[in-house]
Amino acid sequence: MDDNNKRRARLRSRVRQEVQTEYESARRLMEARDDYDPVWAYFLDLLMRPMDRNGLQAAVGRPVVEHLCNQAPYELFHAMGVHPLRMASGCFAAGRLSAGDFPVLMCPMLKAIVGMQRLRESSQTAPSARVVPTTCDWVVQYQQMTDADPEQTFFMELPHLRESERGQQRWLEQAYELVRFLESRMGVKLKRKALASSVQIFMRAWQAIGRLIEQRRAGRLPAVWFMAVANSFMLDPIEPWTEQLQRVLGHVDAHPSQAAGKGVFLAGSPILFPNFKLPLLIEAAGMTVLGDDLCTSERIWPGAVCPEENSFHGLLRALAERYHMACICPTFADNERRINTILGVLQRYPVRGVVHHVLKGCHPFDIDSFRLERQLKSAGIPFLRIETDYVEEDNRNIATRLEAFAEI
Amino acid sequence: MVFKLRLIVQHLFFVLLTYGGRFGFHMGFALPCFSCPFVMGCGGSCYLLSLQGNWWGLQMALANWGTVMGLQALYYLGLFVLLTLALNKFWCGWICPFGTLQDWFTYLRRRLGIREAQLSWSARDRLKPVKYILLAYMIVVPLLIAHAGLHYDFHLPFCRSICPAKPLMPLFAGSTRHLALDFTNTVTLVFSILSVAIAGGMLVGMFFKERFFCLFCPMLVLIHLLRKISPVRFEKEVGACLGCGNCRRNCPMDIRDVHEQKTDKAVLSEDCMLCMTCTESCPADGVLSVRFFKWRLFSSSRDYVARRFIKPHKAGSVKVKV
Amino acid sequence: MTKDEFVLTAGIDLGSTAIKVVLVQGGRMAWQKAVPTAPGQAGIAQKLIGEGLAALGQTSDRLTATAVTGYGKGLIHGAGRVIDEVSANALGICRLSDGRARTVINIGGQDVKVIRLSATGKLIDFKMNDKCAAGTGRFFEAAGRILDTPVERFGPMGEAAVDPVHINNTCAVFAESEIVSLMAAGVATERIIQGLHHSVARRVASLAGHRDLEDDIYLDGGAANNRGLVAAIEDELCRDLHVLSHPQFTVAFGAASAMERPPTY
Amino acid sequence: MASAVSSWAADLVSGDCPDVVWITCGEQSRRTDGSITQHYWLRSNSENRLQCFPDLQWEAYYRLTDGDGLEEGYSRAPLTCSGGVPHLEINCRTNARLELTLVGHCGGKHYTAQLQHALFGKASAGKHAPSERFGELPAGLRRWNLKPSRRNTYQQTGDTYHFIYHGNAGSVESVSVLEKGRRLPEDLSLARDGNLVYTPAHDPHLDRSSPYEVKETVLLAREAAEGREYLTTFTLLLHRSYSAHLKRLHGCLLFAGMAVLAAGFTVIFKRRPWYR
Repeated sequence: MDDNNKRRARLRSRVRQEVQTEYESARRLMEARDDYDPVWAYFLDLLMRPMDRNGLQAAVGRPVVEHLCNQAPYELFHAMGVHPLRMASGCFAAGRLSAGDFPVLMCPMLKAIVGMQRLRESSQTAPSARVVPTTCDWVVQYQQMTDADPEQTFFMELPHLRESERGQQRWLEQAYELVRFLESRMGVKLKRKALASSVQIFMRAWQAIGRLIEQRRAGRLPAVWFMAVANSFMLDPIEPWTEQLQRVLGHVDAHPSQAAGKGVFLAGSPILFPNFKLPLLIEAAGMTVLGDDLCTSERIWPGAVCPEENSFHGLLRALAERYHMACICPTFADNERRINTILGVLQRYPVRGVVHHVLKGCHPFDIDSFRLERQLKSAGIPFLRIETDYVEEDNRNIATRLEAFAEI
Repeated sequence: MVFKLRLIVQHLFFVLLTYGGRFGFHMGFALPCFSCPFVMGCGGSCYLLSLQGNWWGLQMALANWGTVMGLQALYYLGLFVLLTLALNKFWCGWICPFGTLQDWFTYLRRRLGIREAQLSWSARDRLKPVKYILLAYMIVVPLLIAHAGLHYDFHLPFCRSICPAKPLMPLFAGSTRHLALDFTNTVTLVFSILSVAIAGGMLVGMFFKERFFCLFCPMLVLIHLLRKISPVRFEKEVGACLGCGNCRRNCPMDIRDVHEQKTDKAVLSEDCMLCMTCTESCPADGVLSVRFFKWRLFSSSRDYVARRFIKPHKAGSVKVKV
Repeated sequence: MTKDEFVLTAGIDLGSTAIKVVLVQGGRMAWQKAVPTAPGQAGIAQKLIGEGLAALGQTSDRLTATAVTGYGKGLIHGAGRVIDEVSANALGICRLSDGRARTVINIGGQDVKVIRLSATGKLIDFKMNDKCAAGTGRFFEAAGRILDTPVERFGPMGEAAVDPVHINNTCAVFAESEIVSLMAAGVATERIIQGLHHSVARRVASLAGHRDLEDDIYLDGGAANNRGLVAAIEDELCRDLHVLSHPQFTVAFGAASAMERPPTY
Repeated sequence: MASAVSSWAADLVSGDCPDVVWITCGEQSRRTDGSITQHYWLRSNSENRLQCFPDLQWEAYYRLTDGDGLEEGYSRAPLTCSGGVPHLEINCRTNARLELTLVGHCGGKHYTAQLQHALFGKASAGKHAPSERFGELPAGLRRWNLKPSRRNTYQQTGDTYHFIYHGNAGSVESVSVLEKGRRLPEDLSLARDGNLVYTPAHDPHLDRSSPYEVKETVLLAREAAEGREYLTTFTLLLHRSYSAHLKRLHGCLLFAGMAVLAAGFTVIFKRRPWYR
């Protein structure tokens, strides 16, 4: 038996090495850009953190709770003195650890997540809790896939019909359940005043991000840097992160980069560090991504938490509805409004096409892209669907298509 | 800040319409808001009184419509239509003193941190036709009195038996007369029992549910009838709506149409009172906008929401729609 | 147009399987040649251009400009213009078909492209197969090796075949094993070849889809020389296809003729 | 006045004179300029009809007091005879309180009939023009003087009215209250100095009718002196009480009870059973 373990240990150490190099090379790629500036260094450091969870726990100084899709309100975690770590990762090398247990044609992000999970499990203390909103069918399998301890995992049953009273009410109950779960796990009572101040803190972050999005829409900020900032969200305590964001705003105001070529809107499956393949290819093809609705980029902050009243229930209701109703994840049954964001951006900014990124095996976004394609083409907007995964082998093919798309 | 301006306007008109008469200020007898004429020295009289009134309202016999009094009735109707065309639902959200009274109860409840009593969607929809029934009641009874010989004591049916403003507003002028039960005869007794009981229930309703009476207010119907020809427009840019639901949750009247509207522009529904709370809490730029002729009075913007809901840099509770 | 008479431009298409060079004079293909890809594409291209000029009896200074396109376009530096092959294809087919083409299906070495273009040759929309190289030039090379008949003879043999055998595998790897089993079963080579054509045709038809194929459909790229394949695709698409004289050089021709038109963006 | 009116004896034998005579209100009409004209009739309780004489021995004095102060003297109103019954009409341009006094005698009986009435003229401008200005009432006239108070302009049952009897109170035989000519069982006593406090009782019939319904209650004082009999009547136009029947305590209790009931219902039922 032990040689089996030895073999597995050797595989794990090699994969850790490969993951290390993949993160390093991605970081060097970002640093090698001509518009690199020390102000971005903070975010690139953060982006390296998912590898060593202890590092993150030390930096954050709070118990870390892992979570997957971002429908679980961050403010709740923050108000209870807990730090949510987004397990999502775009590391191809980590996928090799979990490749054996999964079909070939499967969402590469989830393979990467499970891989990183196994990497972390071996070397560092296991997380004290894990919160998983039940978005798509694979995320739902997460606990069984990683045969994690069911006690530690809390599934937030996401109602897939949002504009119904039952759906909203059940999601509010899930929010109450999440509070109860975290209280029982962390032994911390959630108080109204703490929740109110957390909402304030995150609203300040939302405001700063809002200004960054405006800079990006005006073409003064390359998409890759915006995604670096977005991906580093919640990899550091929120206050220093927001302050650093203010500095970035100052930097972008001071010397903005000129938007080259055709404005494009990037939609579809999440794009995660270290795999910024598609945005880089789009940039290489002479287009600038002026806006996106990726749930790891702009869509982390879709709306604003505007509580109608100050009571505990009022705050929780505002949070539950904002994270539930404003999300455009295609796993929702009534998702007609997803195109609204795109049309909204198209009306106001020089965006002349939509590139829809689909991770191979990510069926919700794939199927949704056809509906979106029909709607956009009927509105006369050029549309290009790129179905790819975390490997580099089809770069040429994608580059050709992007260059051709730039012509339309 | 729009809601600050609204608070100022509301309280200015509360004083004017409740105590204006003592200083000679009177806005006439056809106001499209609940400025209750039973308040001694009120600054203007709610049109519902003129509508039901026997001298210049529906209760006047058909014969008199040709005479001076008939002209007076048409004068009041014309004045009401003019005032409604000018300000449409602003009368409800910004001027109505009874609305301001209800808002005080809501501020009090929020200050105490008590949760609002939520109506389920079906319950809310079941309440919608009530105001039409009240309007019909208010129109039919005076006609019966005038033409079918109904006893005169049924006069002013809505005011004397339903409207909670009649018992509550005069309290601000120091008169508790309308809180008393009138044992003159059975009709006045039943009317006064109904009036006081409804006022008691409304008082609590106002405390737990924001703008509770406005759900049943027939004035909404009258103003809503003139929405097509009124210059006030409340529009939604359907293409840019994120669907985040802030407008539905923050609406005092729990209106769902603004949130659910996905096709056409006009979203001024029958219950809306143009308090613009939804427009103030909409984080998407330019989605909801209120227009008067071609001028845009106010439209939603992300910066406004940021300024409104984020307290300047000191810890403490959320700066909420106070 | 006297001015056009004397303008001589060169178009280089560095494809995945072949390097194609075209010399264009007066809007016409004056000279064209294709050689299999080999390392040092830049040198090969220059040599081919020199050969072409010699064939036309022109000197190199008459060559006003060269344009580069295709997968390897990044390898040649100092070329007049770099154009992506989809736009080049669209422009090329438009000029060669005198503006009649609305849709062009390009079966290249590694990919299959379905391109829709406007009357002026401007790109409207396009579809490409993703990573899988089924139904492309590579597929025919592999089949040729197994059937040990050169790819050039696929056309006539396919046309001659009477009742093609049904090959349901389009994947190049599995198709090989299927071909071997058919040969073992003694099926005539012609029937296997036409069966291959039909399976490729099905693959192209599914990619192209039937809805948005506007008329005057053209087929180009190296595989277009293969008459059997053209017949199979026409049969699958239930639409008639036009094939020009030198289908393999359309993209290079489009790149060369793009020199006269200012860049679009 | 279509109602039956007791007739007046043809000749002047004191026996035929009616026992009691009082003023009653006729209909009210609004002129085009907004002022109103109120008609008044004289009525008597005895069966012989009250006949107008060829030379009317009745004089009518009236005074209109409108919002801005007392009008000095009394004016004379022309008394006409229509339908065999003495009749007069007063025109009032603004909101004013009318004090009407009719004096007459028949045989040995001297009658004084008085009335106070609130008239709401809405004329656009100008004061009401007195028909004929006349100084004070004739001296020594037996009459009731109702102490004016803001509450009495709208006479209603249940209010207290303070009368002062001008005449020698000593020889007043009786003071009684009449309704439609019939004597009510109450007997009032006149104080030495002529003061009388009278509180009309609530009338269930009046309460059941409309608030504008008027019940005419006549206060009669009989006085016999030097062989003559003085009959002084004062007509009270009583409406149903405006605020006597109000019970504020019951109202407030009901109000509070409903509030508590509603609060209980809301807290228990209407606030969704959430986890917290």
